[in-house]
Amino acid sequence: MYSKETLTKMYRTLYAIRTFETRCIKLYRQGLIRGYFHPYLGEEAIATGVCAALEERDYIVSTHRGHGHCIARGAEIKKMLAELLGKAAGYCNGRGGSMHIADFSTNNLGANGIVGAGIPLGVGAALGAKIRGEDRVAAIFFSDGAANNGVFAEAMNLAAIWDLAVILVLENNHYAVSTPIEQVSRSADLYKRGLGYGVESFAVDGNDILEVYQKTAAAAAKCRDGKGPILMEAKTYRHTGHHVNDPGQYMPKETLDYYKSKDPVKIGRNYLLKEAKASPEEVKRIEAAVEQELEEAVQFAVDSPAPSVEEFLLEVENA
Amino acid sequence: MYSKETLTKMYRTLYAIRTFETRCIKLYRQGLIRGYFHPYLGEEAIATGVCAALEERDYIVSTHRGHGHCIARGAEIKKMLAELLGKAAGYCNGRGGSMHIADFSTNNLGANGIVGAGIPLGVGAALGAKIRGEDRVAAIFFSDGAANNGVFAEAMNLAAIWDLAVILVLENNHYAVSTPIEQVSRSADLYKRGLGYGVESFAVDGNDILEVYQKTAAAAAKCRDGKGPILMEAKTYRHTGHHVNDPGQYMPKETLDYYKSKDPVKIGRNYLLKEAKASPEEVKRIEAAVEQELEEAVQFAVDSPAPSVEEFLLEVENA
Amino acid sequence: MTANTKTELAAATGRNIMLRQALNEALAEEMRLDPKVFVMGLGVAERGGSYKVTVGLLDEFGPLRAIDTPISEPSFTGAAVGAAITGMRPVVEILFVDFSLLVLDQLVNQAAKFKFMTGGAGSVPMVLRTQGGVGNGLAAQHSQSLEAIFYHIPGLKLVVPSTPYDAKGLLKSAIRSDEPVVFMEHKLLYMVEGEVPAEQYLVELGKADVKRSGSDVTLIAWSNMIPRCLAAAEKLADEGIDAEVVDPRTLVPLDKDTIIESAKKTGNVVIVQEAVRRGGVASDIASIIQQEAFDYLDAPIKIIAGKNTPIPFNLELEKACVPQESDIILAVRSRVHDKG
Amino acid sequence: MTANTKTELAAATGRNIMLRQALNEALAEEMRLDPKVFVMGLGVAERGGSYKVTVGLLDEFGPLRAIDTPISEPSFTGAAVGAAITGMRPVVEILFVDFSLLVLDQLVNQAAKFKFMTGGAGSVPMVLRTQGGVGNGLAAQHSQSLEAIFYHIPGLKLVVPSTPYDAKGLLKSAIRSDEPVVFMEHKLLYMVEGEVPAEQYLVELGKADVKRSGSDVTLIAWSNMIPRCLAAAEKLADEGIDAEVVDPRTLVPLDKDTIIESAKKTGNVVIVQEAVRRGGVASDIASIIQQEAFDYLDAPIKIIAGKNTPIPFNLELEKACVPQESDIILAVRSRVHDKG
Ligand SMILES: Cc1ncc(C[n+]2csc(CCOP(=O)(O)OP(=O)(O)O)c2C)c(N)n1
Ligand SMILES: Cc1ncc(C[n+]2csc(CCOP(=O)(O)OP(=O)(O)O)c2C)c(N)n1
Ligand SMILES: [Mg+2]
Ligand SMILES: [Mg+2]
Repeated sequence: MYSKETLTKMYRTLYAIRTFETRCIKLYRQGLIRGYFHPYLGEEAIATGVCAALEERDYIVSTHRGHGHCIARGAEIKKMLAELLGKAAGYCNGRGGSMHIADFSTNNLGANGIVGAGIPLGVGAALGAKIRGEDRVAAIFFSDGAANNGVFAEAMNLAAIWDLAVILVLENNHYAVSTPIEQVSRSADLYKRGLGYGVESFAVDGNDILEVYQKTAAAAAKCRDGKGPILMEAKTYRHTGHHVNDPGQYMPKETLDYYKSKDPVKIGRNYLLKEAKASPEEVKRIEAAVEQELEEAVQFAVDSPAPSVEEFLLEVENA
Repeated sequence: MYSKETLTKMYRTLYAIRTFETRCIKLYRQGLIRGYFHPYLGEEAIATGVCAALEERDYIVSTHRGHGHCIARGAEIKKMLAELLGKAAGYCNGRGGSMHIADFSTNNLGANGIVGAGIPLGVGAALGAKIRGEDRVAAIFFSDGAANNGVFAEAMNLAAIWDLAVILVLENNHYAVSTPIEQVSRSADLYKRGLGYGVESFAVDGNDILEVYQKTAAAAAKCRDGKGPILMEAKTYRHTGHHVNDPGQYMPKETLDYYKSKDPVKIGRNYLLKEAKASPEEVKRIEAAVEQELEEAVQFAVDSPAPSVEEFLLEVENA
Repeated sequence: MTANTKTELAAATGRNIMLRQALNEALAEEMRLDPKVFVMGLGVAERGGSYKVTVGLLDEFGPLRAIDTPISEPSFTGAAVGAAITGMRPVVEILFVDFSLLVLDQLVNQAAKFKFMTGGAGSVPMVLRTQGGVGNGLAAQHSQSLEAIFYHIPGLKLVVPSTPYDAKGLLKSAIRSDEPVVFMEHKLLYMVEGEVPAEQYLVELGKADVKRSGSDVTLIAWSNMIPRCLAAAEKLADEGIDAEVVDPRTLVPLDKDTIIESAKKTGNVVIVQEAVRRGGVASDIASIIQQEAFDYLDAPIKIIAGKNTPIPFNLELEKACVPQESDIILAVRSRVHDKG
Repeated sequence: MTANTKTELAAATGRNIMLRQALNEALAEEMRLDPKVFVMGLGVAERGGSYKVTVGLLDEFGPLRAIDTPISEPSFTGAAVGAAITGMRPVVEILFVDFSLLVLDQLVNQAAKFKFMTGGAGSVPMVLRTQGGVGNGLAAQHSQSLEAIFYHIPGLKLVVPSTPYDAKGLLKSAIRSDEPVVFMEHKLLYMVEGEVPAEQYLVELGKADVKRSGSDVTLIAWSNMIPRCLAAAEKLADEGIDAEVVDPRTLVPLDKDTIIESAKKTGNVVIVQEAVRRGGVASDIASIIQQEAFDYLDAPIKIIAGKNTPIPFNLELEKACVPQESDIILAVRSRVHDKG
């Protein structure tokens, strides 16, 4: 049984990610956001469930599809938006953009523009914690495509031989851009790759917030016991193409419909209504609050100043 | 049942590798061979058994511990020795040395100084054959240490998704230099890593020439049927340290003794004597012939001229 | 038939196509001519490539010669090397030159050295197509100019085309080369149009092209800095400064003769490079010129290059990091003043 | 306390140790001072390193701070980056610089850019120790000099010590640096002995050292080319040619002032580099000098460098590929003749 508070918090996050991405796509179409933008739409339950099961002191490592991880970890929406708009008030002073947001205040070690490159970074964070004798778990997010980068196997093995507190969260959304996982792996059950390395590995329904939460909580407990690493494959599907400008025509309609019928946000709302007996009005209030914070953040980002070119050049000279 | 001819041929190869390495170590001590030298002593049955089961048109990819693979594939001993001595008559005109011998006349695509780097090369050779519609298998030799290079997992997966005629021959001699496999893998049964990638994988006794031969023959047949790739882990042990100057004190005496009691050359000799009913005299004649060829090759290599520095510099200028 | 500017113009039939189409034609033509040629990379087959360079190759040549790969750059590049060693002519695409940092073992330790290490017995006729430079807000891991890395490696050829005509003719020559070639495209040039003759032609590797001849100053540049130099040269002409613009087109082999000749003629050299100044190719070209044309130089060779920083996301900051037309104009002006 | 040649001599207590021991002392001292410092790499713990640089660290600091790794260079380098981001100070060993080509994504795309990409919020205080250069018959994949690659990357510092004294003081400064540092050792220098004071000291990054002062010609070199230049300088002295030998000690940051000053003084510069000529650091230094000291140069800057080829196995061929003492002497002689 979950407390109403827990389910409320989770739903708030699910809804925050959903509305953030939806709103940002509008901003992108308006030309206010430039460069790369990989929406997390349809995968919200993974970041939300995983992060809800972690402690503040734990680390997460994100990906190029990283807004959801940021928000679930508690990032400030307005600093995220400011970054996406390339403003000085953004998480990276406008220097990183969507693919490079990191938030050390929430131990989010950052997104990455190189698919798979974050996996060893997270293993190193866990290694450092072990050396310092600190009880910290590192949850490393990555997707099916990254599982074909050799560092996945290498880094998982490092975590295994050093018994590191690492949760490898494989967000299997079944595509790397337009390439279906079936075309680049004999088995779409990527968790099986962990078994040969002696790593406890399993799959979960990535659209079910509570299943993700439970399995992550159990995995984190094992990691704190020195029984890590753990490979958790969360099955999911994108609601959009790979990036904002990808119509995603290669995604079969029936599959997309199936996953949309299992919309993680809807599922989360139902848990709140049924399990926690929240009233529709309560849910509306939560949603309204999220939307208001988002609009304020958009205003903040739009109004806030761009970084100074002069200061930048000065800094480069003195580097 | 094996024909006497087959068992004779195999024993000849086992003995040729054994005497080649032993003799070269002497030459190394005399300062006639310089640079790196990684003896294949104790692993002779793997190269011999695998290559005996392949067709001439098949490819092999070798390693830094590659003399055995060369010889088993039918390389000319005198060109190998000339190369080890850095002479112009060597396989690489004295430019490659022990770690870079390739022999295209036997479809041996070469040794490699970068551990693991040969694995994708072999996969590419098999890919090319498939594109050309040729029936060729690529047998890729590598050892336990290389299985921790990410290209092992990546390249095995490429071979799997493209159903390539590749036999991954993992020579598990239990060490990467002085690092025991148990220290860098939770399971010493490295073949298990193939299972998660949907690759048929198994282990064999790498010191038993006939087991290696049989399993390779079956694997090659499957590959020719389009049922590749196959991961074959051959368990073995070095009789020496990692290289000529490594006393290998870290190798436990009892383990070393155990494997020496399963000496692949002795086992091969027994097969020849018992299975093929060869007489001790016949065996002696085989050995004498091998030794004579080796001594002639040594003479050839010692007497043959060094490459011309002038010609080399001229070539570099015009490159 | 190999070509230079004059024959280019002669050959040109008024047919204007985009650089990415020129590359596509080069690939299709070579694949028709030689069954050993095949392409592989991320999304090159079904998607036709992220920049549409390989569109249609899957349909015409089938899945064995237009191969989509997993995100396993080191290994599919290594597989290309292995295929090349055994007689194929692979054209591998590495989506961004930033990702080529994943494949340098296979490219530098294997491909570039294989022929040498095997005493000339082996060869690696492969092309690694990749794409670099600053785009529009792609940030630090998708905007690098890394030609200097390949330039330093014996055994690699390096092509850096600036026009559709050059791109097509050079890619065809690269595919026919028996040594590994790194073919560096620029993300901002794919949709640039230029004249490309209908009939087949080659552009020889190692021949520079004087894109504009002039007498006062020599501008040396390549890839996306060429259009900027040409635009700057036109503006400078209005001020009475006559700039020559030399495009090496291939950095390895480098056409030193054409470069030195121009330097001796004008006595005044400005090298324009998008990559960061420190350790860039411009420095090497400058070191060659000062050695070969020392007594002809009226002033030190000037290098205009990218700033010494990763590329920022913000568009204004990004712009400030790489040479713009105005930077070139200012530099040449001050240079001509220094002289007089 | 930071040091230069004078204080070096002052500090030196007649204690001669090998360069590898000097490095070992630097590591042990910094590990004692700062629990965040740890070493990892192939065989660095139980074996004490293939070149014995990390001997004894496992015994003193235990398996959590002296870590043996699998042959997974990309990932243990990436793990070092991740540890550094979260507060540790890793010292990673990549056995040969040739293998560093496996880790450039983690080093260049991650470590070098992380601070910048995060708007200064993050930092990566790590040292990547590696080892390069020609040895004795180690052939093409174990003999490269690749400093030019790191030199070109904004965000990386680059150290190339030539003496035990410098090696120790520079490694300690590198470990204390808050930015990633590539520390390039030379395989032929590990057993070279030199004076190293017993008390602790630092050598600041970015300060060149004039290893020999002279008036006729400036020799600029680093790493294993320094002993050769010094030996050549002694022979040249007998002929009445007084050579100055400048050792930048760190290529990033580069002490341009000391280099330019010496160039202006002698008007005659020879740069000696083991790496291949094309695209090497020597070219960049030459391009800087011709820019900053144009009017002081009596002759073009001469570069003596490695031949444009992979390194062959045969010892005579190998020798012919990299600058020898005699090559330096000949070059300087002809240069001084050119002048007079
Ligand atoms: C090493 C590397 N190769 C290629 C790319 C280009 N790229 C960006 S995102 C992407 C797809 C990644 O697929 P996956 O890992 O499944 O993540 P998803 O987009 O599904 O979240 C690719 C190929 C890259 N950024 N890095
Ligand atoms: C990528 C890489 N890392 C490190 C080395 C140094 N090295 C040479 S041989 C060797 C051990 C290889 O172990 P394994 O793969 O088990 O082969 P074996 O020596 O047992 O035949 C190492 C670490 C190398 N050559 N390449
Ligand atoms: Mg995916
Ligand atoms: Mg081994």
